Amino acid sequence: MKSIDDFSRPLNNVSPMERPFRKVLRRVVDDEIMPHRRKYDEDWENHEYIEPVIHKLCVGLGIQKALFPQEYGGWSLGQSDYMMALAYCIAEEVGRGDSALSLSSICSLWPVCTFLIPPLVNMDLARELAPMFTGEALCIGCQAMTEPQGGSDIENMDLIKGKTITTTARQDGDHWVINGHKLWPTNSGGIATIFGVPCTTRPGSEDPNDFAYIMVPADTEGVTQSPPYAKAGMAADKNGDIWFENARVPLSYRIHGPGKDALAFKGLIYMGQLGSVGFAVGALMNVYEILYEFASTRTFGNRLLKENDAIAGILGDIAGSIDICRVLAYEVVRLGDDRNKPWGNPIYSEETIAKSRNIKEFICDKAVDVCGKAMDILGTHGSDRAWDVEKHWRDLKMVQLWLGGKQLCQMEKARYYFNCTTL
Amino acid sequence: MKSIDDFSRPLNNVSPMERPFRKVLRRVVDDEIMPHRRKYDEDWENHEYIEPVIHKLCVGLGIQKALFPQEYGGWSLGQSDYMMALAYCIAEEVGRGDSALSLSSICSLWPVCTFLIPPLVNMDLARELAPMFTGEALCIGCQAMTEPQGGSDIENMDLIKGKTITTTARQDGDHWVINGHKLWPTNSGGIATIFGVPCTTRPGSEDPNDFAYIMVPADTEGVTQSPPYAKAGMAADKNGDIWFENARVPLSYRIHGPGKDALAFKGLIYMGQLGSVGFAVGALMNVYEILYEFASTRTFGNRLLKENDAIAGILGDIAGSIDICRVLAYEVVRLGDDRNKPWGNPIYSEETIAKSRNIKEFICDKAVDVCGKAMDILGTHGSDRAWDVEKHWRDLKMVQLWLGGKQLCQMEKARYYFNCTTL
Amino acid sequence: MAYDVNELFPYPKNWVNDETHTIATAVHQWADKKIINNRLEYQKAYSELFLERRRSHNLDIGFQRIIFPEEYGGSGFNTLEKTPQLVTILGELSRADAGLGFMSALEYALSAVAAMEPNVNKEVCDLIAPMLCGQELKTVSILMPGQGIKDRIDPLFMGRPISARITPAQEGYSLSGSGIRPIGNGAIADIFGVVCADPDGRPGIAYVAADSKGISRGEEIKQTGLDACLNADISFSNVHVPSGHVIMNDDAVRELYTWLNLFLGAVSVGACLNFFEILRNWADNRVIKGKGLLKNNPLCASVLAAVAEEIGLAKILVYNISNFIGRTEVWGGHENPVIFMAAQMFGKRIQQCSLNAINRGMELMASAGYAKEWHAEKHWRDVKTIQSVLCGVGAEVPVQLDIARFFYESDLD
Amino acid sequence: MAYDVNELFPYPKNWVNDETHTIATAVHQWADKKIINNRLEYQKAYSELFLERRRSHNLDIGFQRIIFPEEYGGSGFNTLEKTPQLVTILGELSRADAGLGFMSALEYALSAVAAMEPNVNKEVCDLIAPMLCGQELKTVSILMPGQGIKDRIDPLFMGRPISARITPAQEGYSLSGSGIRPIGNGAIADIFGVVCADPDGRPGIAYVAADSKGISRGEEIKQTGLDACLNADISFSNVHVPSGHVIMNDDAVRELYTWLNLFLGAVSVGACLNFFEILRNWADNRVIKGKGLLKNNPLCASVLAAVAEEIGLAKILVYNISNFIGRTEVWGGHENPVIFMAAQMFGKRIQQCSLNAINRGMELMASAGYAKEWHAEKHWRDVKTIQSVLCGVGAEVPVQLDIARFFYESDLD
Repeated sequence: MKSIDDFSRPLNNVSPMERPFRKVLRRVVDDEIMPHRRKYDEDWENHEYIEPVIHKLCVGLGIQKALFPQEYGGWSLGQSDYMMALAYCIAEEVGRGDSALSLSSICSLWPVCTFLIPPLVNMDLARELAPMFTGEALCIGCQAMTEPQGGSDIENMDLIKGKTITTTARQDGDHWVINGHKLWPTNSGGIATIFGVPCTTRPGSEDPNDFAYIMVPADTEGVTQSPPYAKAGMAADKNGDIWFENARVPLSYRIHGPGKDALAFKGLIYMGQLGSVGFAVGALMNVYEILYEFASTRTFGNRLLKENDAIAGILGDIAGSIDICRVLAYEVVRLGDDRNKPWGNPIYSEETIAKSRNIKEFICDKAVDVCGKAMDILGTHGSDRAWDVEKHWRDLKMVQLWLGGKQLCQMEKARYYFNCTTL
Repeated sequence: MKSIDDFSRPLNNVSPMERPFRKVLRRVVDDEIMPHRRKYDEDWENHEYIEPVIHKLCVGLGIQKALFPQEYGGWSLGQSDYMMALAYCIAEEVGRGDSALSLSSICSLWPVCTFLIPPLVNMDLARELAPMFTGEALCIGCQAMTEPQGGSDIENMDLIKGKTITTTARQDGDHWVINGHKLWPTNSGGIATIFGVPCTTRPGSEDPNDFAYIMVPADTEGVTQSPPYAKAGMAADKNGDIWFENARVPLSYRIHGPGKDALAFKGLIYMGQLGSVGFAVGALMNVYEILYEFASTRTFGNRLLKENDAIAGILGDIAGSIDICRVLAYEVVRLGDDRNKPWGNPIYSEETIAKSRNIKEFICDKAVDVCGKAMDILGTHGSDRAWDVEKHWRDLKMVQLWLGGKQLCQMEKARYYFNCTTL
Repeated sequence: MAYDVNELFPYPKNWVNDETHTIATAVHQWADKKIINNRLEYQKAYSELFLERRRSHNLDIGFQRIIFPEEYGGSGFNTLEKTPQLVTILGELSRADAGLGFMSALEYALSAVAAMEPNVNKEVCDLIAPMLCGQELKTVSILMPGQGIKDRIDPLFMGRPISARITPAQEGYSLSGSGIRPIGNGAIADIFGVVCADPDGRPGIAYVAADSKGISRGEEIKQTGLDACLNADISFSNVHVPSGHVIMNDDAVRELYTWLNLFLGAVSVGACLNFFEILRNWADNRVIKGKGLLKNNPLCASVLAAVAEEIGLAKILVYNISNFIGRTEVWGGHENPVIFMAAQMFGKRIQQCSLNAINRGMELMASAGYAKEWHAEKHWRDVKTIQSVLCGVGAEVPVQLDIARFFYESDLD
Repeated sequence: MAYDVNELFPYPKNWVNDETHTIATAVHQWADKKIINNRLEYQKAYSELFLERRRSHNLDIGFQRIIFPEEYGGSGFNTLEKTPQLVTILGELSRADAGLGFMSALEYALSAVAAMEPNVNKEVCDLIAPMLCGQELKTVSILMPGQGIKDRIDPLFMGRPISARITPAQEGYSLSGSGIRPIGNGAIADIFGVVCADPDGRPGIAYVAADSKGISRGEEIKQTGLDACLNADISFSNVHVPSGHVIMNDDAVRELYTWLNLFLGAVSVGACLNFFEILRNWADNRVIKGKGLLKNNPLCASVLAAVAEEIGLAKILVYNISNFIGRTEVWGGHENPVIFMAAQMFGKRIQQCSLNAINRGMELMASAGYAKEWHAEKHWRDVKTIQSVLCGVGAEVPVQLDIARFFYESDLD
């Protein structure tokens, strides 16, 4: 009897920590997410069922402190050669239950990746913010990127170079004064504890030195969050508007300073791809489980679906596609975890970003496709929420669209491989 | 300026031998294949241009002796943890110049893989056949698999269990007497020096113990080869009929004996997938080079093709697809090279075969697609043989179709992942 | 820039007469006024306004009765050459709300089998026409074959397991079957059309009033889309069906598939046309790369083009199916197997094209693609729901096997 | 089992009259007798027999002159409503050999721009009709825009670089341009149709006899397919062209694209129909898994179905384009931009469907798919060649930008 554990993993590159950690996560997902996830769609505004699981994952299992240095109560995961593998493993295992829960838990750490992954480390800021993330209270990070006018401009750093950013940071004595309007980030919609805010110290500038990334606690005066938006899926991830009106934070809340902020921000693009492929592959593995069950109990032509050669052909293609996605997802892991190896590149390198974007795009396209096809295999049960395939279909479409979407991926690949100069 | 060397390779798993060896191969391809390959199509019957290059690769570079034990004049490559990586590297580098040349050279060793890769080693047979393969004369191996009535039945061992094989081996004193008719194998059509012949000792049997794999030198009395067939492409690979009429070979030419022969033969399926992905990725890398040149010199709307966002989008997709194929091809390598690791599986294992089939199918589909799209990008030059893309398109279609083709891959995947029992 | 989305997408207009254009324009305007121009309001009070709009379209304007002969109080659209008209109306309605279109499509499909000349089935019409030509909203649900359960041997319709059975009983039949999933509307239906098999395994269609004794409904099913077309599994326990309410032949079941493919094709294309309007509006107003409209960027334009192409193709195919059905002088009637085959083959493609169109268009809309506010995602969910319920089980396989039977005489049962 | 491959694939027959059926049947029988039933012989002496068969079809039967008005000695198929007929003839011819079809398609396309009512261009007809209505085989080559070279600024036709230029000269124009690649037949053409631009960058079509002074041909090009349609790059060095032999307007170039898409669509579909026959024969006779015919295995049947579906779709689209063109009472003539758009959009899709069909069908034939003996691979190479020459450069992008211009008013130049 095959199971999801038969999909490929490059076992020569897997951390010894991974096996036990996967086990714990698998249990949490099976016991605490699977039985309730059908209620999540209606829970999008209140997070009555969702919030406790996020708490369990982030505080209970300790995800929220993972990146912080051990001396400040964390696990120093940023130093580890297996950091990306572990992050991926969380994304995948939790994503199997609910991509949005996985997203919400992991993205909570997204902003702090900018200063906790070597070589771009800011120990002072780590010390300052550690109490929020390493305590027993849930601390939700939110990387507040997109702006109303810009669409994916802000992810398109190589071309646009930040010149369309309208959120500003002005130095006033020993504070930064932030003004601007962000929307749509994961973990906004009222639940964020702290924001990472990409902004500019000189509006309209193309100089990377004018790009700033500043941490802004949500309870700072002048910071307002809207209620969450209604979406096609991903109920466990709240999204809304955030307004910064003369929000003042200490100068030390800027993560690094001119130049390095932009690099660190580019590194987040990689981290976003890594998470995305984890959510997608996790969900796909659940789709496989569901299909296995369905195809082994329903018939066409008085044969089990899986024993009809033509339907089996589709099932085989789906399983094969999932295995291919798994292999490729681990390539994204490798790109990141090799960052300190002689042959590796920093996560903000052109190569790492272009290649991980490529794989993310591939996996998401395939994932939407596979989920859609799986719905069709289920026929009149495919659109039935009780079978959960349609949930993954809705969720993964959103994973496909975020982070600048498909066209930006295409452009970045073209730029990388064909040395395009004007795109 | 990017080049084919910017496509992904898992550098943490690459042999130290690979870099210098790639360099040599690259030079042979650039100097001795690229300038002549447009003549190959018309050279399919005579191999006037083709034969010297095969000689150079097999004898000159020593490919033909690679698997034989060092004590008999070979390199003992079958023992190496990097065997598959090296085989892949040859397939890919030569495939960049001409898939069929790559095929012909590598397939020459295909039959001897059955008894030179641990744990299935037959040292006596190795000693006996070593003189043919390790000398200065070109020795062309040919694995004579397909039979007229069977189509892909013979590759479909798990279901058909060899019961449709009509080529028979009868023991007569200290000889095997072979009778049967095979067709289409690589390196037939008159050029084979020795055949590897899957056959049965009891026609109609489903018992793996009745399956035999016997080495038959081409100059054995009773062995006849037809002239080569005319095909859509792959001119450097001759294919024809082979008739065995009471062909007698010593008993020791059976590779192992009951049971193990069938296992060894299944291992060949893996080797075939490994070669296939190498030919395909190599050719794709050449397509990338050609596209790069074309898109950087031709215009649409008075912009270079690569500077038109929409065309660049397609170019980016193509390069991204090639990178994905490269990553996946190395997963096929890993599956084989991990065969002696604690977490690995023998190359004839169900897992290795199903997963490598899956990837081979994916890469071939993608390759045909990419080549076709590349032809369209070249427009009126796409079907022009002077640009060589159409050559790869024709060749890779054949790679896609061989080894049982797509439908068998789908079935094997379904059987593996869904435990189908009747397919 | 003002434009007419229907005129933009070409189709063989020579197949559609002036009367149709007049009706289409009326529905188009009704849709704009009642729904499309007030989408946020409509969304907020959805279930209530859905019912109200449905009433307006079906009763006030009278489309519920359109397909029935005039002697039943219908509008007499019961000839095959009216097919392009019905398609046009469904498309316009679905542009406003695919749920409204879906409900009408089911009603028209089930009614057409009984009411279309030359094979008007008087007894079935006597049952359903009074309900559908009356002054109350009535909902039709259809139970198609397609899904069997492990270890059970079912009668088959071209490979598709039939779960409902009829056995002869006094003056008619007794209908049984447990927990059968309709393609929609199960929870709210007034009339069920049930594909069933007799003891010899021959397939037929039973028309059953939902208040018949022995019918029970399972829990309401939450679905991906078509939020208002509430579905539920249906069980029949020895439900008495007069023999005149059962159409016992293969052709009738094939005809029902044909109408479903055609009408649901029209629904999906209608939804896509509104999606196109949303996308075009987005592309007309969105600035990218800090300069230039989205529609003027070649890469985005090529995606926009792909959307238009898929919709254009789907629309052409809808009208071509309706031509096969409507041109009886060329193709004969539903007894010609080419009509079933073409409806299945192109019907499946219409759903694929429709979903492709929305899927690709959403790429360009980023979060606006999945935010409820923009409505794109509703069309996406609705069309996907239609696509997946149409196929029974096994995705496109059942249809592909139909195609192989037709073109290659494959023996597949 | 005997069957008629044309009747198997449904299309709107009501668009095709009896005369067409008669002609089509004649060509069909000719194709079977002269080529299809003797494929191996035909293959062996290809270049010789190709010429002989071409002569038989074009001169003995007389299809070379078909499109010209009767006063020129033609058969008078120069009205737009004859479009479905021309398509039918090309399809039947290409079923035998896509190379024969391709040559006729180029001839018909270039001639149609000049000879079709209501816009008969007398001067151009005076040039080309005597050649094409005579008793010698004549070959037409067309040079479309589409490809520019780095660091050169070209006049553009909807984004497509135009390499040939005309400048006013005494009593006409002087045509120049170096190393331009025709879409086919360059090495053997008697007449060139050259899309060119005047000094103001306005596009037009120059009709030029191949023996005009100043024309030189490059080396013969080896190609993927269409082996007999020998191509070569063409250079024009101050070639004198009388002003009456140049049709100077955008619409004419658009019309030429339209005809090419339609006619080459018909060619590819014709090739596919023969591929279908080959495949069906294979599926009827091949045993797999040691038991059962290939066509009766569900997985293989689903691939067979995909092949039929792609061909069916391509065929429907060919006839729909021909309807747009032929129904002038509905769509007007070529000045209606919808016709160009639809021909491009569906024309591209026809080629994709055709190639998909063959690509997928080959999957089932294993080595018989690529062995020359089985002929499947010839159709595959021919169709791919047509597909790639149709697009200029940049794959489908030029067409997608046309579509975006039409549907979204994208500003893309």
